[in-house]
Amino acid sequence: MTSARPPRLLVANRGEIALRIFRACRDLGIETVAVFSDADRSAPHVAAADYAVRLGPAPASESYLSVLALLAAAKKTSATLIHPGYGFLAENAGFARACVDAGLIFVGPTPEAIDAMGSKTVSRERMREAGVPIVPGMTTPAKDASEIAGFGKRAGYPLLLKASAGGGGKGMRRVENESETAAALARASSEAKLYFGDGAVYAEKLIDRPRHVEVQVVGDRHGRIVAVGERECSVQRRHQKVIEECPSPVVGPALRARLSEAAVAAARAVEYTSCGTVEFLLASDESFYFLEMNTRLQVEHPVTEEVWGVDLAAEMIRIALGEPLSFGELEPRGHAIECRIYAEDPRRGFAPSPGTITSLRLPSGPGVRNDVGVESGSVVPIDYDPMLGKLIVHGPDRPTALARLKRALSEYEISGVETTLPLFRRLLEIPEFAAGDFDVQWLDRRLAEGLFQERLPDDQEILLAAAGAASPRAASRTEARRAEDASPWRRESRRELLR
Amino acid sequence: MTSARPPRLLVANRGEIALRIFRACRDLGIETVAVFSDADRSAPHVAAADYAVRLGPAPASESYLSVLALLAAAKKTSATLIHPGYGFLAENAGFARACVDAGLIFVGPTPEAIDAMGSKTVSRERMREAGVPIVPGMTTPAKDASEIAGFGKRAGYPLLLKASAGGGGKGMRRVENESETAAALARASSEAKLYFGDGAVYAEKLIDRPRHVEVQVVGDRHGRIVAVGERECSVQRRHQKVIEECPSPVVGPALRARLSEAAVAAARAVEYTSCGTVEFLLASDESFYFLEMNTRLQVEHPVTEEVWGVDLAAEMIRIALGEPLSFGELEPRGHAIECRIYAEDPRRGFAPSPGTITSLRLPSGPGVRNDVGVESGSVVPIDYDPMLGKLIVHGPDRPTALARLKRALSEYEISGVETTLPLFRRLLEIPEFAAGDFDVQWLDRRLAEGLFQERLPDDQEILLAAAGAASPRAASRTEARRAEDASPWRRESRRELLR
Amino acid sequence: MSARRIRLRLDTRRGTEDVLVTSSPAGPLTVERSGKRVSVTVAALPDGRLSLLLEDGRQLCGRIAKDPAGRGVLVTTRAGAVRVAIEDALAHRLAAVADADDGTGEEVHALMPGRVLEVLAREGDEVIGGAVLLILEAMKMQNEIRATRAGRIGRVAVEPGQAVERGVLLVSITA
Amino acid sequence: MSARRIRLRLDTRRGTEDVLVTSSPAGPLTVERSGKRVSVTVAALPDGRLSLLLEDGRQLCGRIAKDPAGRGVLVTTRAGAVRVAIEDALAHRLAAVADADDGTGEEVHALMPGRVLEVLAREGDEVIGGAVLLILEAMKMQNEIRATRAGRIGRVAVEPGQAVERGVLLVSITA
Repeated sequence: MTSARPPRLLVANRGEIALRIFRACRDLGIETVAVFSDADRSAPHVAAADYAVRLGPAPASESYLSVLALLAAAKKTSATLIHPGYGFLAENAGFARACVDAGLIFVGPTPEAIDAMGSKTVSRERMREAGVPIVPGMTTPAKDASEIAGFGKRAGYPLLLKASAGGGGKGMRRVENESETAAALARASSEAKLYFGDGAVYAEKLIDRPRHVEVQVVGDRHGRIVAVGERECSVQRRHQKVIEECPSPVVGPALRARLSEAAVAAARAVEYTSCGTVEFLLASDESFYFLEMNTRLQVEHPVTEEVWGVDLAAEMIRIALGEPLSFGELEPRGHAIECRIYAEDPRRGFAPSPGTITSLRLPSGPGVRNDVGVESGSVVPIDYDPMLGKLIVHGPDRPTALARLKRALSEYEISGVETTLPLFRRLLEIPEFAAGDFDVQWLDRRLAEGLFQERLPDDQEILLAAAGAASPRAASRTEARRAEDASPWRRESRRELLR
Repeated sequence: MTSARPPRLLVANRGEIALRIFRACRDLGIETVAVFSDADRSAPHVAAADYAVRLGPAPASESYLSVLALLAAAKKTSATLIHPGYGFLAENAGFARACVDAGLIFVGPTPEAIDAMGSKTVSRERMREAGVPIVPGMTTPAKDASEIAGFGKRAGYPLLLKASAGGGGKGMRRVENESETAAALARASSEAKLYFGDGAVYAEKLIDRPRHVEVQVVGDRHGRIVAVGERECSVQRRHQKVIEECPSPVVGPALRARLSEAAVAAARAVEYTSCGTVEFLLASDESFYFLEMNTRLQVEHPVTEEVWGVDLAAEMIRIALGEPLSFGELEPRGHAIECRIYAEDPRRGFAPSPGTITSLRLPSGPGVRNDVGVESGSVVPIDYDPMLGKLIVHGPDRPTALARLKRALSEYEISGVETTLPLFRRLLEIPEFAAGDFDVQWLDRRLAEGLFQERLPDDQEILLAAAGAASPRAASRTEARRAEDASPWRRESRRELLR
Repeated sequence: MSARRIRLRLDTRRGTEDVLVTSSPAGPLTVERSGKRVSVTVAALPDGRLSLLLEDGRQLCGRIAKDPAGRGVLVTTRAGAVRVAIEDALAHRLAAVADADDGTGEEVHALMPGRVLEVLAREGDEVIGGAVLLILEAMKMQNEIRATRAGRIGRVAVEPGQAVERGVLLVSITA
Repeated sequence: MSARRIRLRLDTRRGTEDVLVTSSPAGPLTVERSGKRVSVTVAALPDGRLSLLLEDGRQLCGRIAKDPAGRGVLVTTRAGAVRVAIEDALAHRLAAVADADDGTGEEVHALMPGRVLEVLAREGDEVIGGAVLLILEAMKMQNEIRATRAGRIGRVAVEPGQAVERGVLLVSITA
């Protein structure tokens, strides 16, 4: 199965996931190829790779989403493997097929599996056949609003409109009653068209205040498919995951076995290979329903790695090279929590906050893992998803993991751009979060009630401000110099000089 | 057992171990007190603490070794607990007693246990009584050279002279035959006097090319003592540990059980409480002999934490507060390796390399833990042990851990001072090290044979040099500015300004 | 050198407060706020943060930077970043410091228009880094203009009472 | 602006080698060593390291700093730090750059005695950061003296053929 040339892997992505996959390559002794847009020439993922090829200008459509540019980069550097990461082309069956046709080993599932699971309606049908419990829903995209209303009568409101070709909360609309169907359908399909280039939308029964629990599955090309525990992903803002945990605080061994069995059945239904995630809605009565399958490595895979002791990125590469799964029976140990650090401003509705990171201090010590795609001085471009990286903490149990998260957040500093760090510090003060008592709408409800207020300075902070003011020489000069040092304009002049 | 006041812990130490213990305190919600000498005012451990008290000028004898100054600091900040870390006063029974007499909770073993294990001869006697196998040796410090010669006749050469009151390789002398005894005794006792204030020296049989394997023990104040696996510490330079691993590559379950049993017996013989380490010499025939017991938390404790999933620093604090052990049956998982990063120049006989760290880039990602006591810009003083911190990697098995160590070392950069990083990169290229095939003298032998040669630049490095030369503007200007920024003199002027 | 007193205006939700900071190059800073006096010694950390030691042994550590969004400063500590509206604090205090031509001394110029209250530097003096060179009054605030490094006073280009424009040379120092 | 060629002397165990570096502000650098030509585009990373892209797509990243211990430079890459004895490389190239008084422009002075070969900067010109101002010959080496930031040429204090002493002002640039 392995091609003659020495394995060299191109990551068709950027930021922290590119670095994550490069680290797995280095552990396996595989050479790495980075790709970059003009906005990312000086980004950490380029500096970390053995090879690097420019894709095009900043816009994703002309760089990270350009299949032609990616395949040309693979050809130029004689890459033998290509890994899509997550987002961008990660769940694009066409891209997977194009890679295979170009003689590359696609590190991920087969195009067929991506296709099957890519369409919400097709995947639900496969799940129905495989006996995996699914949320009552339309099996084909809605032709018009009346079709949705008909379904609503049968399954009962509220309903949820979802983009057939999408995921991650985009193109979703809640429908409380029949009168809302028309407007909701229009909005949902236009958003779906925007994000996924496919306006098809379908309706399904909405389960109120469910938890989002997903199961990690791994399949090799020798027919072995295993489940590697679940992840709790209910803390979401507008359907976007904010904090993920492993294990889920409400899943015991029996429920874990049932969830895992369903997840493996789901994967087997599409002969799934590589890493994937089967997402379920878990109701309070421990009934669960198939939501969707992500045919990619998830952002939150590290919490599974910390608890189950596996390297999922390396596993994907081994599988792509034709090797059987590298692990036998696995035992979970301890509890892990991940915070997604976005360059978004919690005080301005989480608006993106691009700019230059003037100082970056990462936490370290026991139980702390940093998967971060930026460095001090990095410019956060406006063109892409604003995730800077992830903080992952691990401890023998959930209370210790929460205490370590509080400690790690106290060591974390990102200046120059606004981030979601203050939101995590705030969440740790909320009893419901500490008790793990939340559902997928919990964070949106609490944010609407004003969970996140900008703090007022306390006496100690005022004292620091006064001391700083009294010695501007020290504080501001280093600040001014660093800012001048790191200012894009100054670096531009240097780059200009060096081009 | 817990005192009425809120627990507040003073660490009578500096650098990475102070930060390590502060992190455990923060996880337990305990306030922290740092102490510092004039050389350490701007050190990271001071900035990390809730309280900080100046001990005195730079020399250790007037600061970190000054019992009076330490107790005064505890009094000033109403500290309730005091943790000695390692080195400095960590195995000084007098200090432990002084703390207890001052109404402080000493986070460590009882003064009696420290005393018993502090003297090599007394401890060996206790071990003999407890049935713990010991290396044939003199039971009382040698009065004179002839007494050593007598022992040599009985036990057979070669012999090893050791300081009764010391450890860590200081005050040790090899005696090949009877004619060397007088000179060796003189040298050993003067060195012992210097390091431990006690010139007493004793002789023991030297076991050739043994491995140094030590067992972690933890005892609470309710009589429970457990062993938490072994650590392989054979890679040493002049008796100083350089790299430690858990588990030992040559210890299987049966040998582990025998070692653990002996270690617990050793601890029980002195009713040991808190964390301790029982060191053994392991011969190739799997016979092992008690070497000494370290009545402190060891530098290399993190490799045990990563494999056995415990927080030893936090456990010490819980025990000191009277709580029972917080863990039940433990299972080891995977393999961990630690490198001690010293500010020493491998090209100049590992001479200390004090100075200012102009840039510090730490590795991160899966399986990487940093316990580091310095930051970019930190000044490394000449006054103390030159250890900057430790890199700890962890993986499902030893080969993966070694691959991750190679990857982490490729991400590690410390500029401004020479360090032992190049030695670790070199060791990973040596087949014997990769196979775990070494003994306590292995590294000294290989270094003597020229293991560590300064590398010549390869074509890529020459290309980088040329590019750097052609654009001095970019490289050297930031370099010059950063050096000027971080120069002690410039910061001195700022500190002067702010005093 | 005598102690310097600086008055800062702190804008809190409950209105403005005066904060009086007295600093002497040798001793600690004293900060007075609504009657309460706190004495603080300040150390600059290599990465630009400040570490404060209070008399009761408490240690505070944080980064103080101009608030890009508004007036006042952004204080970043373990608890995260918070805006502290200290008005007219940093704005005046900045006197641009130009490295002298051979990169060792420095030329100190006024960044704001103001009036020279007092001149301490005398040509030929040896000064340590941070020594106060002169007192410049701008916007009703006393501002200490300090040397950033040790050196010898070259030219003292202004005298007491003289009004100065932005950019004018105040003092030059050679290494 | 025409391409610039710089000759560097590389000291290797097998003797000295000449390394010819041709740089044009717009295009890539070409580095010639014992007959082999390599074309490289260079990007400065925020933390001062350089990232080189070779024509075959290979990427090299490292920090290049003056070697405190000896002559030449210290190159730090993934493989660690290594000494590269490029003689008279950095020593000449450095012209001290002084920030102009108001902290925006800059004054460029000679750091080494030498002779002005060619003057490209004309008073009043608008220049981008990194633009070559003049060519200074020192120790038989051509040295391009560049602007570190964009600005307008103020004074051009030297003409072709003129010998200059250490510290003398060459060109001043205002923002």
